[in-house]
Amino acid sequence: MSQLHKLINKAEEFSAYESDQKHTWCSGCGNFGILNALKRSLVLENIKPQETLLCFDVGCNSNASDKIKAYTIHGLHGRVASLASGAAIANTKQKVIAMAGDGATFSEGINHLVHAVRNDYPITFIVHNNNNYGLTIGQASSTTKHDFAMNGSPDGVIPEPLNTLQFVLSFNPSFVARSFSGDIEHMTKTIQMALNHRGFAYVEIMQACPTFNKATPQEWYWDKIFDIQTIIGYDKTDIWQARKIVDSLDKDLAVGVIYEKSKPNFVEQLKNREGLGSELIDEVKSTSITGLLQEFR
Amino acid sequence: MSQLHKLINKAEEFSAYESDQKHTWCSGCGNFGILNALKRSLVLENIKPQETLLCFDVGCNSNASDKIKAYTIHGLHGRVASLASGAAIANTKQKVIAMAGDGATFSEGINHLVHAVRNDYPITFIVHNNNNYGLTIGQASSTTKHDFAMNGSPDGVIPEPLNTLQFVLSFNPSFVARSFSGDIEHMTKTIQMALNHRGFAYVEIMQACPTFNKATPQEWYWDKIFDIQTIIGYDKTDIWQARKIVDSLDKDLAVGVIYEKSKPNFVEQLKNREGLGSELIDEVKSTSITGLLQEFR
Amino acid sequence: MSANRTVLKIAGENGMGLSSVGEMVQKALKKNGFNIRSEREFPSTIKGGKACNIINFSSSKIYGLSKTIDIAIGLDREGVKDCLETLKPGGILIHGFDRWNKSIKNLPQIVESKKLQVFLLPARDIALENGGSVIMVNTVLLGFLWKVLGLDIDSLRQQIKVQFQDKSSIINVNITCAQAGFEYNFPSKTPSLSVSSNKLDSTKQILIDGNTSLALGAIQAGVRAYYAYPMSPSTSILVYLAKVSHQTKMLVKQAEDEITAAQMALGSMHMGTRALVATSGGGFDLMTETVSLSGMIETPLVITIVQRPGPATGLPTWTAQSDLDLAIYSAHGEFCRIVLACSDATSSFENIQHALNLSEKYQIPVILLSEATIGMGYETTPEFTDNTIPIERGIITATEEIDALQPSDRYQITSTGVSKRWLPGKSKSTYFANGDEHWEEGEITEDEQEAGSMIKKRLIKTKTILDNLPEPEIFGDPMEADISFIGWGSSKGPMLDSIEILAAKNIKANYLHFNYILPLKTAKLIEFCKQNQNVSTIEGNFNGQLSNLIESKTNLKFPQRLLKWNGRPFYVEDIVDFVREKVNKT
Amino acid sequence: MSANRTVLKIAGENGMGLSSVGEMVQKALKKNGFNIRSEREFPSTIKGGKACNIINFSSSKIYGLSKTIDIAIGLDREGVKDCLETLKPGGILIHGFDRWNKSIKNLPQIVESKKLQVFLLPARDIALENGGSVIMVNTVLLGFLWKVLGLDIDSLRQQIKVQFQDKSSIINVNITCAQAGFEYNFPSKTPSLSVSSNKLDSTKQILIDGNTSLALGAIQAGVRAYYAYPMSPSTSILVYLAKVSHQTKMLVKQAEDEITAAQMALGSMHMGTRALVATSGGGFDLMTETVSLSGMIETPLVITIVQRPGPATGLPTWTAQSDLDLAIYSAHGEFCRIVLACSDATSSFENIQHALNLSEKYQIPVILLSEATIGMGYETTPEFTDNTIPIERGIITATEEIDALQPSDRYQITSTGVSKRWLPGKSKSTYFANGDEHWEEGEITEDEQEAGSMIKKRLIKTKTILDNLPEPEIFGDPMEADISFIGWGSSKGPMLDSIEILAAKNIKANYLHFNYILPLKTAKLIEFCKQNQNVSTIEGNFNGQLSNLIESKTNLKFPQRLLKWNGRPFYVEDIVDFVREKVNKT
Ligand SMILES: Cc1ncc(C[n+]2csc(CCOP(=O)(O)OP(=O)(O)O)c2C)c(N)n1
Ligand SMILES: Cc1ncc(C[n+]2csc(CCOP(=O)(O)OP(=O)(O)O)c2C)c(N)n1
Ligand code: SF4
Ligand code: SF4
Ligand SMILES: [Mg+2]
Ligand SMILES: [Mg+2]
Repeated sequence: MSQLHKLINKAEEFSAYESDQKHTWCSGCGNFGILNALKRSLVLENIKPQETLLCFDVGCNSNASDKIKAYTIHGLHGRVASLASGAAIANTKQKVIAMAGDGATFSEGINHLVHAVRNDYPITFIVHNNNNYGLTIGQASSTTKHDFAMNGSPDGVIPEPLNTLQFVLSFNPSFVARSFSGDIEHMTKTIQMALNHRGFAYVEIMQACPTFNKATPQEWYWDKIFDIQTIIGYDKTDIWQARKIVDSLDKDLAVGVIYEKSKPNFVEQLKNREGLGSELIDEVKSTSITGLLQEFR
Repeated sequence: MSQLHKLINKAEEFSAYESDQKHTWCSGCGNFGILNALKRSLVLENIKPQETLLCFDVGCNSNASDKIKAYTIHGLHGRVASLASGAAIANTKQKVIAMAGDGATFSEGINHLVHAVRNDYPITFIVHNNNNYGLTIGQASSTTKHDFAMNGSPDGVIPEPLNTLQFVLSFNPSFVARSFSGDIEHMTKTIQMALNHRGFAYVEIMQACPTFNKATPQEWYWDKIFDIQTIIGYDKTDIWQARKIVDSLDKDLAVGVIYEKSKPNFVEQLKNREGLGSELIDEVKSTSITGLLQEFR
Repeated sequence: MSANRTVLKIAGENGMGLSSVGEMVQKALKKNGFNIRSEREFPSTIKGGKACNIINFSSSKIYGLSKTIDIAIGLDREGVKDCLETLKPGGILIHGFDRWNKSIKNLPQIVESKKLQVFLLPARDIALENGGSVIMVNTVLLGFLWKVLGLDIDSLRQQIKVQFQDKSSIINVNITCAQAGFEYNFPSKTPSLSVSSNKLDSTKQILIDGNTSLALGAIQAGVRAYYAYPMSPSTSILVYLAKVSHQTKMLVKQAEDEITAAQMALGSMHMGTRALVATSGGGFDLMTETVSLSGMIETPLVITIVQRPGPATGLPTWTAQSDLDLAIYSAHGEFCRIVLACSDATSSFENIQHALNLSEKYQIPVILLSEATIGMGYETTPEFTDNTIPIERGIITATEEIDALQPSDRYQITSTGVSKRWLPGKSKSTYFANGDEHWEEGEITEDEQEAGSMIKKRLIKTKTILDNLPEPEIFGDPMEADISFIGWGSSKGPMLDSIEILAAKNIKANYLHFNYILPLKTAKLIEFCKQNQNVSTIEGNFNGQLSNLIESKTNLKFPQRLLKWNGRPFYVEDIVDFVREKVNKT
Repeated sequence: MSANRTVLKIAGENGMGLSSVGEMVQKALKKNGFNIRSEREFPSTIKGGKACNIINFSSSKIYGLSKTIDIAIGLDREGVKDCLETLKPGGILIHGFDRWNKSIKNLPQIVESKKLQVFLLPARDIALENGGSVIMVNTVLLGFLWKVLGLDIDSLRQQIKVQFQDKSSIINVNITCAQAGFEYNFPSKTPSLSVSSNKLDSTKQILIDGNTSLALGAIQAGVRAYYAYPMSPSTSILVYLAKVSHQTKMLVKQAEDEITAAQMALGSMHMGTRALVATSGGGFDLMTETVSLSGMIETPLVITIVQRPGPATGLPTWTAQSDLDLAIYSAHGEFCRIVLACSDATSSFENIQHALNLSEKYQIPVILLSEATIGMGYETTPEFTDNTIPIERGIITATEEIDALQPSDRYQITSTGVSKRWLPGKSKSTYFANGDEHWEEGEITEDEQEAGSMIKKRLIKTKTILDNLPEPEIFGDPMEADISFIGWGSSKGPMLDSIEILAAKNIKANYLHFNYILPLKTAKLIEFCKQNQNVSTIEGNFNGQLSNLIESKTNLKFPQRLLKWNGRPFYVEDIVDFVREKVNKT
């Protein structure tokens, strides 16, 4: 059954996610598609609004925080990876998804990204990479093309754009995927796979921003993307293959799951909580300390 | 002439760097050797104390801040890359060197590292990587070996150690070198090369910490290091060769300049200051703004 | 109420180029010789939600904003709705939204009850008939506005030429549309609002916002490096400085985060140039550890906070005076700092220069507060002039002095708390700028005597500074007022207007304004409170942050506080209404 | 002066296992039935510089520290030098450093002028003769100490067994060395210090430091996740909680930085467990933006600051009360928070529990202050008991209530400022925890009415809390004292001791102690200041931060302040000396 067909059968579940709040994105903004794909994937995975905690950063992308009817947090700029990770490990039964822009992810909050990936906290992390700071009106981000005039950097930025996937692949991720905001079906599938990953699922969406990212408009991406599954013999568990495939930023942009490793996530590796079964949120109660006092007597 | 011979001829210059302050490192600490190599390389490069600004982070390593007689700053924990970069671009004639621990570099201040490298600010950055937080008494850092009990993580840390060089190679560095605190001569040579690099020279010293890093004592390194120049045909401008060579963390640790790229640094790329010749510190004066007022009239 | 001004509102949906219409109108009004004080309201989104420009203009000098809208242009449904709600009774609404009576609820009732004069122009038709496009509806409406205001259409024509100088192909059609709007006549009645200009010499005035003024002050004061991370409402400082960087040769760097911006600025200052950072409250939180370091190593650092309401993301595009406590008390440990606050464009231009001088002279961090309403609001003000505030750096440069330096001079214990500072590289006597507690050369110490006296040395600067800092300024007759106010920041504008308005109602009001807030000067303040019986404070925050500071530093108490914390600036009406309650005369 | 106690100093070079000697002595003294209050002094380096343990012990209860050293053990040159300098006149020095008269300058003069009783044992020889190694010199000295103190050598023997339980091979030789030291006789005179123990039942007492006490309080209160970045003097909380994590099953995570620690804690709290973070001032700077978010989304958050002197890195291993302003005023925007301060081990154990309850009940950030001297100092205190402070979470859990929830209940405007809170996943009614200003369901709003009332809703919690918070506590006779003090934090200990010491000198002193500092309770305080004429404040900072807060919130003024800012805690001598100046009786 096609994705759309499945969704038609779940119209009610889908509409449970509809919020009354008006969207505030420019027309043609890639965020519409991402939000749609997010809802689709949640519905297709049979996850109800009540079962989620969607964590938003600050940026155009995160203005969705009240545009989807679910448990949400709209946190601080750059910090969402840590906020969401802290939430997720307190209750692994609640589905925690974090949403952030490229500004948040690779500038203000890059420390959180590196260490959340390394720790393999059990969340899905979706980067809306529109190659600029949308909400503050079009400044350059780490992914902005070199030499392209932006608000606040009329001469263009000096550094070459960060190769975000090469970067993430350098610190031992367990799941790295990429998709494109123009392709809702592909995004949906990709997010679904991320939702089924045990640990930190890094999903980067190349997001069109018609208002400020004139360098790479919608068509630019359509021209360059190709499904990684079309590469015969591509082994997504091979980090060197992954590194090679993501090397170019200007042509042949692979989409799909680029790298994946199956291993226990952070929570599953906590030695002192092995076999415990309960969640941190279930354990808050007055606890005897008399046993611990022995050494101080 | 051997390094030592050259130094003997410059005994006076060397002693100009001697400070009255007592060292506070454990015996056998690798920081002694690094400080020595730093002084040697400055002397061999004919840089006088007056011509330096040595910027220290916070950690055992940075307790050298008053143990070398030069212009120094002892800043905040994790922030030294940015502090030093800001200083360097204000006066590129003063030699700016930054010193930081692995805790500072890859945890508290990892954002500064990434972007200072990307921007290619003109400083030499020396990481004292002792695989732990020395000054706060032996906690795990991002480079601590997996599963090794440390102060504050008795079960060992969950993530695999960060491959620091692989990491740095992922965001477009212009100079990446590694050396070992036991080998003063090699460190000296390496730092000398760094001092001659135009842009951001990343130098990582694998530093012995006999007090807290029991996992990899001095001998452990001696067993594993080899000079990269011994690899026939090694091309240090080839990023993929570099990536391959740094892949292992447990055996065959290459030392020397691993990757290098010749390009204009940050300051040299500032379009609005092209051909200006003066330093920012020379330009502070009351400046007419009447020309700029036109658009507001 | 708004006797001394006309208030024009231009409203529409956010994201439709409202601000360029607003700019054109203001510039043209300025050319007509009017004084202007305007504000922009818009949501923190890229598109959607209502936005507007509220332009106060007058032939006499006005300082603050009024919320009594005399005349309004609605550019679309959102705009028309907004205008209907906010226009004063009897006010004039001009618009071209022909489906308005179908799409706006309770329309007749609103118009009737407020006795509004509504003029719906067939602006679309006019624009198209004159060869224009739909977007030129705006120009048609402006042309009509010009007639209503009784202004010379030529002034609008000139401004259109300037505005579209980069798109010369559309200049003429815009001019034709404006003319057509100007000439449009309603069959029944012709509206008219008597505005008179005293033909102020507009060439000696500039129309400018506070952020740009601050940026110009920084340029004038020799700032050579600007570091920032974008954050409303401070971002336009970055954008402006970057825009003119080919003229100024200033290094303008968007950093990867606020900590970096602050650290780079501190590094640059330490090396010896003048650097600056600006942000808003949330970004400043991240800079506080660096502020503390500046306090410790006695390296100058100037940070501007353009305030918006918090906590957290709060109301990013709105205004507040709620980060005074933050500026005064944040950053761990005890050290000396100065806090000053801008009140308008001119004080932004000047205060940044004072801030840099003070920071260098006393070798301390200086926090300069501004507000969204100052930073993003426009006003006419006398043209800034060069060389009015000389640069004071307090560094040792003379060769003989340099030659005589000892390393321990750098942090020598002195009676003023200020020791000699020289730049790295300038002397053979090197020093350690040590973030750990240190002794006079900067070498680490943990000795109780040394640590105690070095900490004290840094803190007694406060006394030295207090002896040298200007007292607050009093506006109006300093004595025996019917009502008196004490305030800071943008409150000054509406206060000055209110003093005049109240005088016309036979109420004597005066106002004591703090430009320098920390350390707090108290002599004149205490005198003021002695000579006036009915003293209130006025602040754009909930807690009364300045009031509390004064209460802690003096014996004064302020049970009567005019406070506002909903993201809006003080309007003259807020003050006059408050006075009406507190003074019986009215 | 130190009439009610004996003060023993053990000094040596930093890094030589001083703290394990100190621990052994304290535990053995405790077993002898003594009350103990001790401090550790050491530099912020791994090796080098002088370090010491100063152990106050007494058969009656002691609360604070004295600096009148009665008896000292010098473990090496550094230690002997330090002891010579700091011993009281007539004090006893025990050591085994045989080259001392060659290597210490002015030795005879010092010994003579202070009339010190010095006992140089051939400790090295004794150790070697008894089959021990050089390191067992320490044990020999302890044996001799035991004789001087007139204590049963068996108590030391028992403690040696405990101390070396993991290295059983060296137990016996250590015991032999201790015995040999105990039996060593000087030809001339045998020193002796009369200490008497009232044979307190030591089993009902624990010997513990403040950080561990706080950690135990957190465990008791159901904290299930601890996040921190190492920072002196808070690090031992992390280390202890990690050490016992297999017993408690608590998730103990060293985060990559302070921002992360705070964000993860907030995330965990939001999801519904109890989490905690601790740091020192500089680390807290970085957490302030997160504190502001907690204030905005009304998600509980508890942060402990163990204070050390700043600014910047300052004196990392020393103590201060200088981050009260930071706790109260930092973090941008205005919101409600509570600040409490620990004063000793027991209050650390209790306050963390109160902090968690208050944070959850009022849905606000709570800052708990401690100090290096509390966190790292040891004291004997009655054993902590379970279930004394019930957990209060203020969350909706009952099925009927859950079923009745509406999304807009979450941030509903209420008269107390507190709205219903339920955990994500628990109800079909979802809500938006929005860091942007919002309306009752959490949806973004920029409307002036809504924004204004939501901001106010959050801020009026302060009033609700004030109505429910305990008043400060008074120690000593509450009225008509010759001298009175107001203070917070660790000042309490030496104050309680001083009240007794002063009473013996016929001076009536009393003390009002703030455990809950913000919001400030003023009724009892004002009463106290009415009933006492000679009131001073006592604070471990330069500015008098609590004094200033009180001055701002009341009509009280405190020209008389006992302030200390050199990194050292208050000693009873500091207080008694101050009183001597201020009260004529003496
Ligand atoms: C601490 C802090 N600094 C700065 C800001 C201002 N700010 C809001 S969104 C944003 C950048 C947005 O860029 P990105 O993360 O790429 O999101 P986008 O708007 O492009 O979706 C910035 C700098 C903030 N809210 N907080
Ligand atoms: C903001 C802040 N957080 C924490 C600390 C405490 N601290 C001091 S040094 C250090 C870590 C040192 O580790 P590393 O950088 O590896 O240096 P090393 O001591 O190993 O040389 C920490 C956490 C601090 N000074 N400031
Ligand atoms: S600015 Fe770009 S990212 Fe933001 S709403 Fe508009 S199109 Fe979308
Ligand atoms: S702890 Fe390690 S890094 Fe620190 S001084 Fe000792 S040996 Fe050196
Ligand atoms: Mg973006
Ligand atoms: Mg280290």
